[in-house]
Amino acid sequence: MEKFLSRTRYFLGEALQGFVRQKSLTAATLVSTTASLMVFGIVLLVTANVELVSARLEQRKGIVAFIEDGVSNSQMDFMRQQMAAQAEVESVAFVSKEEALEQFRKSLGEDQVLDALGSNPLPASFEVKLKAGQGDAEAMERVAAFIGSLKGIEEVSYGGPWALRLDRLLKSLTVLNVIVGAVVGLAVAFVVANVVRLAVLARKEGIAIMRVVGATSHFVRAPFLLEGLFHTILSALVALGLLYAVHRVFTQRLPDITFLSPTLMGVFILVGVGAGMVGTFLTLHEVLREEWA
Amino acid sequence: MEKFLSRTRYFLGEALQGFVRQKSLTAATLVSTTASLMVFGIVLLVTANVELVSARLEQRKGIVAFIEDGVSNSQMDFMRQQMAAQAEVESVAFVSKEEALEQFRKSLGEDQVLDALGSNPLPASFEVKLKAGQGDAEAMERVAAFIGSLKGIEEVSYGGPWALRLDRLLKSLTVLNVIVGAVVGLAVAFVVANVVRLAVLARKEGIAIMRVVGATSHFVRAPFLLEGLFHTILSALVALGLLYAVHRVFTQRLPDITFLSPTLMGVFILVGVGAGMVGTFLTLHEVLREEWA
Amino acid sequence: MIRFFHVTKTYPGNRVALSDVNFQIQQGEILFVVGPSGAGKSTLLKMVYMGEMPTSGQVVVGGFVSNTIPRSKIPMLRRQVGVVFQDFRLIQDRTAFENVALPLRISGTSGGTELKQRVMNALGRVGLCHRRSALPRELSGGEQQRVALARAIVNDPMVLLADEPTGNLDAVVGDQIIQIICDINAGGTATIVATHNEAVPQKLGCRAARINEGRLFEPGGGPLF
Amino acid sequence: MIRFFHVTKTYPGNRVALSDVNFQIQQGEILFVVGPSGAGKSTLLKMVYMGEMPTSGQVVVGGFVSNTIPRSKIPMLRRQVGVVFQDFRLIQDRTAFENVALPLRISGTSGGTELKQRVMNALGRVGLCHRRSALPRELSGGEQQRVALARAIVNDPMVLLADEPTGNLDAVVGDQIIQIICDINAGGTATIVATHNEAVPQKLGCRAARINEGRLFEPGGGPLF
Ligand SMILES: Nc1ncnc2c1ncn2[C@@H]1O[C@H](COP(=O)(O)OP(=O)(O)OP(=O)(O)O)[C@@H](O)[C@H]1O
Ligand SMILES: Nc1ncnc2c1ncn2[C@@H]1O[C@H](COP(=O)(O)OP(=O)(O)OP(=O)(O)O)[C@@H](O)[C@H]1O
Ligand SMILES: [Mg+2]
Ligand SMILES: [Mg+2]
Repeated sequence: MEKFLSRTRYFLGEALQGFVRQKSLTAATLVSTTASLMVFGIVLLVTANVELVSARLEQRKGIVAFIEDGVSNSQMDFMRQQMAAQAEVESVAFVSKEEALEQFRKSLGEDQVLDALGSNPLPASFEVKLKAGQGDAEAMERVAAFIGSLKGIEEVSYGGPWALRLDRLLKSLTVLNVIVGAVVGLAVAFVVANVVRLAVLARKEGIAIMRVVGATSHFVRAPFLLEGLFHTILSALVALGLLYAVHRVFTQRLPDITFLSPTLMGVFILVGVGAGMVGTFLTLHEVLREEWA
Repeated sequence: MEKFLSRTRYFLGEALQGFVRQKSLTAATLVSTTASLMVFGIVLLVTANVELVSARLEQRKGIVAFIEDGVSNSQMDFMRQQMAAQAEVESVAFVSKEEALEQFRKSLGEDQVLDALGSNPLPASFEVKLKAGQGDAEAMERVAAFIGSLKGIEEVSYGGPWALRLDRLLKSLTVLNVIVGAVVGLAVAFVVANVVRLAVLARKEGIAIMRVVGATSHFVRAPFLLEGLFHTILSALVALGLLYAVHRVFTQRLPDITFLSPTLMGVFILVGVGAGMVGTFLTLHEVLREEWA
Repeated sequence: MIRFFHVTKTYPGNRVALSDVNFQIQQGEILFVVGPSGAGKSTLLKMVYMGEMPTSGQVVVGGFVSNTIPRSKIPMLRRQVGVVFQDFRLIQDRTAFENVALPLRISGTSGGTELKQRVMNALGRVGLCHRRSALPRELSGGEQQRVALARAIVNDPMVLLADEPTGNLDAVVGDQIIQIICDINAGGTATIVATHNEAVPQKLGCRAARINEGRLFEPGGGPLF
Repeated sequence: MIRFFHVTKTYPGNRVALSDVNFQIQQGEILFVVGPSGAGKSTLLKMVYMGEMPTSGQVVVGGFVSNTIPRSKIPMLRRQVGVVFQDFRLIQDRTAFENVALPLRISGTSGGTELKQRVMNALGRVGLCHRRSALPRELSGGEQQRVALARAIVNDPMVLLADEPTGNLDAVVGDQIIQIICDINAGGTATIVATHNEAVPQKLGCRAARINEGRLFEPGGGPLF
């Protein structure tokens, strides 16, 4: 155990040394990787917020089917059964003309105007709730169309067009995420690869000597891997911090804006750190291959 | 002379060696610098074409002042003197009602309709030409306003609004050029600096030995300067070639599009090569400063 | 422990550095290889830690056989072989202490305090405890050579190879160094010392082999083994 | 040509490497500096090519004075001083030929064909013409040392410094090398040879100074000069 600790401490020390030695290089690396990651982070932030809006809409998602006047009770029961039989439907609630009027009255706050109307102009309706997870825009559209085709239904109202648009936006945002993520990942990999290459070159003779004294290639690589990891983790953290600052600035105007969900945060860190590590691995593989075998 | 040649050959050989040795690095450098330069090149290409349009417009730039009917000859002479006295004005030509009709007729191609009019509806006019170089939109506007204020002028017509818009576009394009040029320059400088840094690191001990054997810092630097120069010049040339290819693709649809003017080509090469050289110089200064004094 | 069996080494360009070399060293034995510049001494030592492989023939060191050893096993071999290189091969940006500590860090056999003790012990044997914090360039040539020896012995290797270990040392310090090598050898380490100085083995009365143009001879006999 | 005047050199950490060293060498003279490991031999040579500056006192080499020389003039001094470094200092990725050619390229005194001639001439003197295309790592230790000597003499320097130039050479080649150095010296080059081997100057009957713990003594006299 003590041995393991001492060895880890050694590798960490080695890596830190390279990290600290070439300050201007480390700074340049940090700036480039952080800048790239920020771009990605902002795209993710937009995605997170569209997702949020979409989720809220989902909660409220429901279909209201207004019933023609003078439909018989048995006909209504039949309609209700038909709706409830749809796979996507969770529940169907009946709202009578009177209840509708009462609700409307409440929402207006005891206004007198309505009483002046004499007769009740509001239709009875069914409020249809869809099952969670079945709530995507297309399913809703399908169910709404079915309900609209039932005899005795006057009109169907639902959040469809909006939800559809949002769903499409989300899909193209996902594509954008993948593209931007890939490009940013490439950039990060390239920059980190480069700093690792420099670190290796700066210790060329040292590596050759280690090899000849019996170091395995793992022993030689470990400090450089750590150094690459330092660079990427630092960049990811700084970018995340900056992103949070950007988020804070926005929330002062639009208090509803959310930060990255844990999942998106994970994606962000994965892309940043993953790309950095890939860059590190490939470079070490290239640079340490034969010359100092 | 032979000595000079042999020395130059030596430096070139040294530089080429570094250039060729690390192929993957050279390729990565070339790709990044070329990509950056292409962005700049395309902005310049747009500028060149707007400039061309503007220049053509400029050639046609002139002011036509229509004269009220019934203005006396002496009054006309006075007006003409007033116009010609303006600093920006090159020449003033008188077009009589008859000449105007004749021109109009010619432009219509011997049409009969005009004859049917009975009287000549076209006014006499002055055609005012501005001096070359005084032709910017604001000067024209000023002269036109002055002419319009003369007694006996019915109306003034000139290409003002269009020219003004174009001039503004050109100005903001110039600003854009400067900004993009600066950003691209920075990117190129950074990338080239980096490859030079790698080259120096790879020859660390060799440099120390040269120093101790009596090499001046110029002697040590020369091959690295050349290596940086190779990278930048190659990038600039490849970018220029690609730019020309892009231009050719466009001219197949819009045959009027021009390539970079010699001046803009100069700017392009200056930014690319200049930035690369600055990056090279600064890095060499940093890396070769003390350690191997 | 070490056995060369018809070993021939030809470098690119048809340069024969060793030709049909045969010898054998048991645990606790010492062999001096004496010969002029370019005779093949360093090449012979390189064969032992498998820095070069024979063009033909076979080298056996401990359980490792040159013909069959996979590349990934070479580090294991080298950890049991201490080498004083002719050009020292110290890491330039590490202190003397860290250079000597390297084999311990590589084999990972000791924790912090034990490591310190062993390194200081090795530096003490070559008389350089007080220079432990110096970088190689702050050491004189002979001091570097002694640090290299300390690194070679810090790990109690099974095999010790010393290439011209007194080339940069005056007679007094040189004799001390040879004495240290003999002590290590007496502890059971198979040892080969390459030197151009014939006086060294003569003085000690040790087994010595002469090498010339790649051929190894034991004086008073035909080719060895 | 070379004159040390009360030269003291203290390295960081209060390590006195030279203390009050005085001596003088005229054109065509040769001085052997003999002393044990760590005595200050290499430090003394470093002072001559101004790789280190005295802590106090003055070094004069040709027209260059250590106290007043501007940094930018040091390369001019070094071009007139040939040095065989104790650790050779050959550029690892250049052939022997290119390493020897380096001083000519630096001073730019000769065109292509003349350069070739002079390099081959120098390599010939140390007996290594046939190894001209070898990289340093393809040369034996002694061969590298001889390449280093070739590089030191290729430029007909005014001053030749040799630090342990026979440390890696057997008696026969070592004597040849010393002979070459003496020949160069006879041509008018002021020469200093540092070595731990007292036999070398004795055999030649040359002027020798003993150095110990930074103090220089001429045998059969008090401190030199
Ligand atoms: N990597 C190599 N490639 C080509 N030739 C080599 C290589 N290494 C050594 N040689 C040649 O092989 C011969 C023997 O070299 P080696 O280093 O074994 O000599 P040595 O006995 O150690 O000499 P020294 O006492 O000068 O160090 C020399 O002629 C040398 O030039
Ligand atoms: N750059 C330096 N920093 C600190 N101490 C140094 C430095 N260079 C040399 N020394 C010390 O100064 C002393 C003299 O060193 P020098 O290299 O001159 O010895 P030397 O006579 O050449 O010995 P050797 O025969 O072993 O090469 C030594 O104790 C050495 O450790
Ligand atoms: Mg050797
Ligand atoms: Mg020395």
